[in-house]
Amino acid sequence: MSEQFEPNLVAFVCNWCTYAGADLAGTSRIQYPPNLSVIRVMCTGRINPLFVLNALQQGADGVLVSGCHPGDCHYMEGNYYARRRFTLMKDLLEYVGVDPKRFHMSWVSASEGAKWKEVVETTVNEAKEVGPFEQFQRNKINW
Amino acid sequence: MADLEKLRAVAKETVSRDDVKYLIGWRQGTYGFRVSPHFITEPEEADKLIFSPLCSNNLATYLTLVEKLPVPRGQEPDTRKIALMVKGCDSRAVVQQLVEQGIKRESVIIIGCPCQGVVDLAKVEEKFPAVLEQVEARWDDGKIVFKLSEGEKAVPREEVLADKCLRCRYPNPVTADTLLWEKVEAESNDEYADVGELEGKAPEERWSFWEAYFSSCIRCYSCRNVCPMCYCEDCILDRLNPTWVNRSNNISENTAFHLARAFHLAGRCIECGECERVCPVNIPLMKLNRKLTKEVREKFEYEPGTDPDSKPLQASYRPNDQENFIL
Amino acid sequence: MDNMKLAKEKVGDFLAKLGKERFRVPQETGGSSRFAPLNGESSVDFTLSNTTVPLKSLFYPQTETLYRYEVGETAMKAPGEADEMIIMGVRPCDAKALTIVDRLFSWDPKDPYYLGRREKATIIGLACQEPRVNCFCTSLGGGPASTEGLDILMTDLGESFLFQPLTEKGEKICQEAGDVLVKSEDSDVQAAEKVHKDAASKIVRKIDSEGIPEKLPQLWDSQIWKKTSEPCLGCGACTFLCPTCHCFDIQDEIEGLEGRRYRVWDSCMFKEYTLHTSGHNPRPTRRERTRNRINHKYSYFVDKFGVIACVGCGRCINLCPVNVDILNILSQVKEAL
Amino acid sequence: MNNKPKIGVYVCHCGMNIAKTVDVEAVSEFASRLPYVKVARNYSYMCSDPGQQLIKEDIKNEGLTRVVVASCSPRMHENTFRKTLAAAGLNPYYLEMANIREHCSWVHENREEATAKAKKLVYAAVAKVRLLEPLEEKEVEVEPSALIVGGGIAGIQAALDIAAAGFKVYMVEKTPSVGGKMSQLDKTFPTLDCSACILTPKMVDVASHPNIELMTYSQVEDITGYVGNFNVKVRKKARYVDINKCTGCGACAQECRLAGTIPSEFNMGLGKRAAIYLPFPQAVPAKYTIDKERCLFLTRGKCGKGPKCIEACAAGAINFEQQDEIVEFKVGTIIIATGYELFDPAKKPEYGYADYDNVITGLELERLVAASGPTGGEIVIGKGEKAIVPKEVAFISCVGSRDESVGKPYCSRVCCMYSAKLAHLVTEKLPDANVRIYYMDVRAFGKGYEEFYDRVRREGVRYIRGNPSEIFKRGDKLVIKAEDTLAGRTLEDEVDLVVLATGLEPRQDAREIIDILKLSQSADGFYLEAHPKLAPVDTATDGVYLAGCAQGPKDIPDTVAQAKGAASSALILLSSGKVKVQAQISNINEATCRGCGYCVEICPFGAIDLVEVNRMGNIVQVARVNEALCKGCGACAAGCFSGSAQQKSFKDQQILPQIAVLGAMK
Amino acid sequence: MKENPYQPYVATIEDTWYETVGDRAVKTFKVTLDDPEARKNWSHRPGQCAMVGRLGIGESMFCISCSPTEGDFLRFSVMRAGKNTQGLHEQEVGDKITVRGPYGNSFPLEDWKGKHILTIGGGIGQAPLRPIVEYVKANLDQYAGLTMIYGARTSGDLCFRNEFEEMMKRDDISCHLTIDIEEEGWPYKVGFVPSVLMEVNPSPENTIAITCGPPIMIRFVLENLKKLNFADEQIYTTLENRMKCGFGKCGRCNAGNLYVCKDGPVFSYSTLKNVPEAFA
Ligand SMILES: Cc1cc2nc3c(=O)[nH]c(=O)nc-3n(C[C@H](O)[C@H](O)[C@H](O)COP(=O)(O)OP(=O)(O)OC[C@H]3O[C@@H](n4cnc5c(N)ncnc54)[C@H](O)[C@@H]3O)c2cc1C
Ligand SMILES: Cc1cc2nc3c(=O)[nH]c(=O)nc-3n(C[C@H](O)[C@H](O)[C@H](O)COP(=O)(O)OP(=O)(O)OC[C@H]3O[C@@H](n4cnc5c(N)ncnc54)[C@H](O)[C@@H]3O)c2cc1C
Ligand code: SF4
Ligand code: SF4
Ligand code: SF4
Ligand code: SF4
Ligand code: SF4
Ligand code: SF4
Repeated sequence: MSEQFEPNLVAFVCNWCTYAGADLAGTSRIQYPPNLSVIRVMCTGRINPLFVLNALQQGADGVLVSGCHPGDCHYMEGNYYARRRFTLMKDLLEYVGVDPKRFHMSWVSASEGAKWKEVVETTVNEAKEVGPFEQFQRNKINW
Repeated sequence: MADLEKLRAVAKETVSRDDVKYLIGWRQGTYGFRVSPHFITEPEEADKLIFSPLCSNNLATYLTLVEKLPVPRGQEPDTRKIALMVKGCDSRAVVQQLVEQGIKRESVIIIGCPCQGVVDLAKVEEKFPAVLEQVEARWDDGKIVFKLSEGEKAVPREEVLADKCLRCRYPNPVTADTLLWEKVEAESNDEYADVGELEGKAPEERWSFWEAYFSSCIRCYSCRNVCPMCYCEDCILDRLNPTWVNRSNNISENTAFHLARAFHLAGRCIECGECERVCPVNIPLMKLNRKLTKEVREKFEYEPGTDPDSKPLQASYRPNDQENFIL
Repeated sequence: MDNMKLAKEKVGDFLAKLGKERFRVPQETGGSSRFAPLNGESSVDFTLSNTTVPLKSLFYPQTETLYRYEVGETAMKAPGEADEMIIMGVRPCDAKALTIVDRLFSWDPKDPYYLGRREKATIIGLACQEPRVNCFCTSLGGGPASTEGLDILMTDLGESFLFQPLTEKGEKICQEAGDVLVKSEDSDVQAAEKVHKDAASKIVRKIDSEGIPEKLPQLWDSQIWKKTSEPCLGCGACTFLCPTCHCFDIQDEIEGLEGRRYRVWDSCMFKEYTLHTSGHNPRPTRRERTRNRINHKYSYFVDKFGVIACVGCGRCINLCPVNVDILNILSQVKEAL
Repeated sequence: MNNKPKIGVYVCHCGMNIAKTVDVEAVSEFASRLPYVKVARNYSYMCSDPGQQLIKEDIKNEGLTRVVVASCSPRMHENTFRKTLAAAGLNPYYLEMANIREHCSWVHENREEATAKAKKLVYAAVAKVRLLEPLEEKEVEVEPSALIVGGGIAGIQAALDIAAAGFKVYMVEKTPSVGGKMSQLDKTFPTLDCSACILTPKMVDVASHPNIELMTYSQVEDITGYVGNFNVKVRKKARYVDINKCTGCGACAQECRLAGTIPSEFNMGLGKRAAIYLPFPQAVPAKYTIDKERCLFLTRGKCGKGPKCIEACAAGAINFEQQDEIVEFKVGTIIIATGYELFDPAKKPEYGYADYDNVITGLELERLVAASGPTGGEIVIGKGEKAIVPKEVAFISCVGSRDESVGKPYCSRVCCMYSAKLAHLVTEKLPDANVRIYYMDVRAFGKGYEEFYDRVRREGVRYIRGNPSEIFKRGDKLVIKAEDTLAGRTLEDEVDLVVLATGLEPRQDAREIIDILKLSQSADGFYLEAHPKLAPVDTATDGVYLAGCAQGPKDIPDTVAQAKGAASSALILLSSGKVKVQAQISNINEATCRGCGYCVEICPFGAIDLVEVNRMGNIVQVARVNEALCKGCGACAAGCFSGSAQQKSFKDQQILPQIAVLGAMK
Repeated sequence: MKENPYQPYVATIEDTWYETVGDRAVKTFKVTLDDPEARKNWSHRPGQCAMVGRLGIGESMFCISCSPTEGDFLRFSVMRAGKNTQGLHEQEVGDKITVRGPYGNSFPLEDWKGKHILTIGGGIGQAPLRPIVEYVKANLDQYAGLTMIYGARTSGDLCFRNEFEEMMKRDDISCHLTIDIEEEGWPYKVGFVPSVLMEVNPSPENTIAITCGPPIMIRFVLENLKKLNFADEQIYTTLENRMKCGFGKCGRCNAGNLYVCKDGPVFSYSTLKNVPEAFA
């Protein structure tokens, strides 16, 4: 059992704040675990909450959604809509028994390279804690 | 209360109008305690209309379920009004449809039936199994009286009413063009005890609870089709391009179907309970929907279908919406 | 072969003797019931009336992989042979329904998936004692103790079950069971006959199907279809859960690097079912779809296969949320000139 | 046509920046085996000329139709490579970048892990790029004119600047005269210039400038269109006076049966006017207006034997038949300068504004001290016999500012200073008077403000730190109950006059403009700027700018500065004559749209409208995107349940394959 | 046919080209089955269809638009309409697709020997008619003649245009091309197919008319054929109801009691006129 479980995580982030924040982490050579891969969209407002379900179905052990702090949205309101949507999606997932450690949302601004690292670490560590996601992953289905 | 004569008279008058296409109400079903939606175009058909504790169907569904046939060239589309009988919960569906601009207010005539609660068929059929003859029912002072061949049977309402009615806070139509009789008093409150009970369980228990149900879903789409708020012409949940949910029936696709459906109804579900009622494999869908209604009410102070001037929950926000879960 | 008897306390032994893994029995999951493998130690509850999901799901599962492949490759691998099954506690109408569906699946070309399972299954029926309000099997040549499609008919005699083997397969099972089964007395058979008769007398809903197949085509433009379909929701409850409905869709699905082509139940009540890619739909509303459902069962199928594709199980009546009642439609058809 | 896509994948070494941690060789080898990939290469610097040349050549020689560049952040070089594609004749939006530097080689050390992640990111990009669609970058022409809503100092300044640059300006002012609040002020802090003296010439310029078309007593009814091409509809309300004929002589007002009976708005109700009136002597245009709510003839159909004004008017300008007139015109840009309103002190009943005549507001005092005011500049309270000249005068600041209890948590930014100014004017006019100011803090942040505050204190105005809790009458006097928080004692202060420094608040009718232009409001209710620091005069709607107190409380210097800023933004647009439209915008599939209007509500830019379309003979409602307004945030796409709204380049069908790859590759 | 009727053959695309362009472009594929054994055993007749697909995307029904007389290959002309057809359009020479079939009945070309053959097609509806044309062309001596009427909305929507233009040069075949509306440089007829039919005015004498195209066109062509005194038995058409299996199991293709996949797709009008759903 020497092999430690390495979770596979998918993040949806906005172009203007979090993506830029993650870029800053890069330019600052801040190191963080490689388990999380980013899908870039222009605004958190674009992130359809059903993406989270889909990512879990398709093999993600956890999902992160991240964007600009309230009031900082490049499009003014996108993150406010996202906040509502993901509040509900989070509640729903938790309610059916999906561990809340598998879904996170964060505000990471373009200047918060260090925060990005923290967020990634939290997301990765929590996913490690709860192990591989099996509840409704597609490849767990015996065809 | 439930003055059938008045109801039929109003219906007659309404369908006689030139600008009315048809009226939808309820009629006794073909057997037992069943009731069926009744579409009438001729005044004489109004004589079959009923309003009783058996009338669970939310007829607002039919406002959006109409399949529009192509109108031949040169012909005008039929834009006459549709008249609809509504209970309290049904009227909330109409209001929410209005909020979403799914229907236009001037295209419907709403006939309001203040309601003392409708029965849960499962509860009734357990008490009176194997009844073939058509049974009438009425409200009588805290009791529901069934007219069976062996005589009238009165049952305390708590024993047979649908759960949604036992906690109903909107027994009176929120909006109506005509109110058929006096309003009734609402239950005091809804504490979401059913949801709370499940929330109190461990995550694994919650999952095994839902897993059993989700895996038994046959994806007949009854729940979606009956829902007055699910009026997409082309629901993304059975669309193939792009595919959100595969057609195959298994725990993965079924769960995705259920969570997506529930999510699409967040802030829109008006708790008419129809989805749960129609599910042929008895999935407690309201337990899922109500989790979100509860959160919506607690976190966003929003109650769908109660205010025609409100903005849809998922199409609005407040800058200070709570966000304690955000990192 | 002789009729046999299984004492109720020996049901466990019977299962063990024949091998638990071979059995499929009625089971409740969530809020509904269906035939499923015995799970673990649980014994069988034969008091469940007809399962929500009909027997067909064992032979013709809702989702069935036709073949698998690797993404980018062209080799296709069909699933292996079907498992042997002993299905116990089947209600006669469901078994009869199989004989109806058999005709379709063995129509040229034969369906290897369905027929493969059919061949390897033995069906032990259980005569109904308490028919439900909407059962009308007797109107369609069936009955609470009908034997069509069964290998063994089992009747509940209180303390024990009477086993009446009907086919070679059935006899083989009885032999395999060895002394778990005992020979029955003549009185048992008489008792069973009484049970059967009593049950048949409890069936109240009826329809005289005589002449319906011929009449239906003449009622093509009848108001019946408009009126009876008005409340219909266009869902799949009546068809998915009908033991004789058999329509399906074929789709591809990819997961990671593996793909499969599978079939999955489809329903003629769905609007997409006949939708042409051009947007044209030959059955544009629920009226045409309801008409097709009834016609298919009571006319087209009769034309093609000589039987009505309905066994009178009453599921579609019980489960329709808006009381679209096939008997009501049929009686209107009868009445129409 | 959807031929089989041919993808080229280019993995950049970025010198050693990527190659050190990521096995670029392995990544490009991996990429070469991915579906639809025709070529996969790695190269030291993809962004260099030879790097770009590589891509261009492959596009030409290999017939590539899609390109993935795995290198640094798209925020860095997306444009570079888009241009590369375009130069090779490929649509620039057929590009997808995989960020294997900032998101990979720079943040991970383990070569194996970093290489594995880079492969994943490349695969995801390949999965998406295959489904990208060609997009068009459009430009629209800009109508060379501007609309300015509101004729206060903000609007006036902006109008003059734009007109001076040679563009046509339409100015719409709701009241009969331009000038706004500034015209009501006596002197202005901190320099104490006479407000009318500096404002009036500008008002006159506005009216006479050949490039400015002034529409007073007018209202914007509707605005449609988008940046560069707004269609404006203005209602010119009937004045019942032909302004071409009216000479402004005022004979009519003298004859009016209601002369001297109607409280004058300009004088804050302290003076009286007739039903036909000029708001104030310097009003521009100097044309009379009939108050249709009051005029006897218009309200009752009868005015004695006949309207006397008609007789009085030698020019024959009065016309009771006049109707509202709707004018329509096109503009390229819009400036909103609708100003503010003052907090209604009756909402704080403890100050007794509604009860006592000698509790007044700052603006009322402005009118009292003004030489042109109702008292000719004399500070007297009450009338006739009862009139008194106050001796004890108290100012109370922050009335309706910084006060959560009335929902006004913000600072109004001018009250401290105008209190100081008015206190100075009182001491100047009434040297014997004792003046004190109850305050919370004194905010004197502007140029010369602190000095002015010092001067006023030196002049003997007492500053008492503490908020009065109550004001009541005792005999002829008003008693202020307050706590002096510095001295730490409560006091009861008897005075003759209390002046409430009421705060600035958004106009009650602010929604009119919001509904027309779909502007946003900030929490305080003022119009929201696009960015508080970097785009303070812009709004979410392209081509619409803010100036003055419409955006938030400010003093005249700031108002004018902002107006000039707004004018300059508008001029950039007008003088460039063209504006680029976003390419990655949303689009709605009208065949599946259910007309629920969610997207319409959600769109922060008001870019979506519901329209009725004919669907096989049936009229149905569907949403439609105005391409020039959409900024491509995609919020509608995520909020659309039926999946009908989709953002180009970020469609569901383009994102789902990315998810599939990232999910499947462990 | 294979033992497992659901399992397709693998086929390779030999050649492919676009017939028309635009949103609903039609792309023709010429394919051969990979398995030589299968190739040998495969035999189809004009009018039959096959299920063509791509693994991972799905399969759809198409008529085999070539005649066996043309050689040892299959041709499909696929109009882009949705998921599967889009997937097919992405395929190019050398790519693999799946094919199963052939399904359905066929045109009774043997019985028609000695008769004059008249095809009336519209849009992609020419695909099922093409094999007849090819077959009759190859055996022209056995038929009394061949007349073709083919139309599309615009010249860009015409399939098989080159082939038609070749045929127009022959004097033993009568060939009429038409488009709905006037276009610059269009040398042939302008007008809807049913009116061109009247213009061509074919004699019903010893003639078989076969028509295929959009439902609305078929309706008017039938009317006009009646006007031209064609008897019901002289008129044939093919139906294209939605299909999933192709061999009578999946249920959806029925028009009344006819299973289009097994009883059709070729029907004579004398059969169809009694089937109320046939022209729904
Ligand atoms: C008592 C007091 C004293 C002050 N003293 C000073 C001082 O000494 N020095 C100083 O720098 N600042 C002072 N100020 C602040 C000063 O008044 C403002 O900074 C300035 O007036 C702001 O100008 P504006 O053009 O933005 O708004 P406004 O002056 O309010 O002008 C807005 C104009 O727009 C018009 N309008 C509104 N809505 C519409 C519409 N929908 N359509 C058409 N027209 C519309 C209005 O009628 C008005 O004419 C004082 C403020 C107060 C209250
Ligand atoms: C006998 C016959 C011959 C034909 N010949 C030709 C021909 O020669 N050339 C030609 O271009 N076309 C022909 N067609 C039409 C062709 O089959 C269709 O255009 C094609 O199937 C469209 O597939 P699609 O995936 O591109 O379309 P889509 O409409 O996108 O369908 C996507 C897939 O989903 C399925 N689907 C969608 N919704 C549902 C649902 N609710 N339930 C079940 N399945 C669903 C579809 O069947 C299909 O498999 C023929 C059809 C028939 C029946
Ligand atoms: S009604 Fe029940 S079985 Fe049908 S789709 Fe809904 S949950 Fe599933
Ligand atoms: S989700 Fe269920 S309870 Fe809610 S509105 Fe729809 S049918 Fe009614
Ligand atoms: S589930 Fe969603 S997409 Fe489907 S009908 Fe309901 S709201 Fe529309
Ligand atoms: S008849 Fe009833 S069960 Fe069948 S589709 Fe209609 S509503 Fe559903
Ligand atoms: S049609 Fe109804 S009654 Fe007949 S077999 Fe099917 S479900 Fe049973
Ligand atoms: S949200 Fe979607 S369905 Fe609703 S109006 Fe907008 S595009 Fe149409």
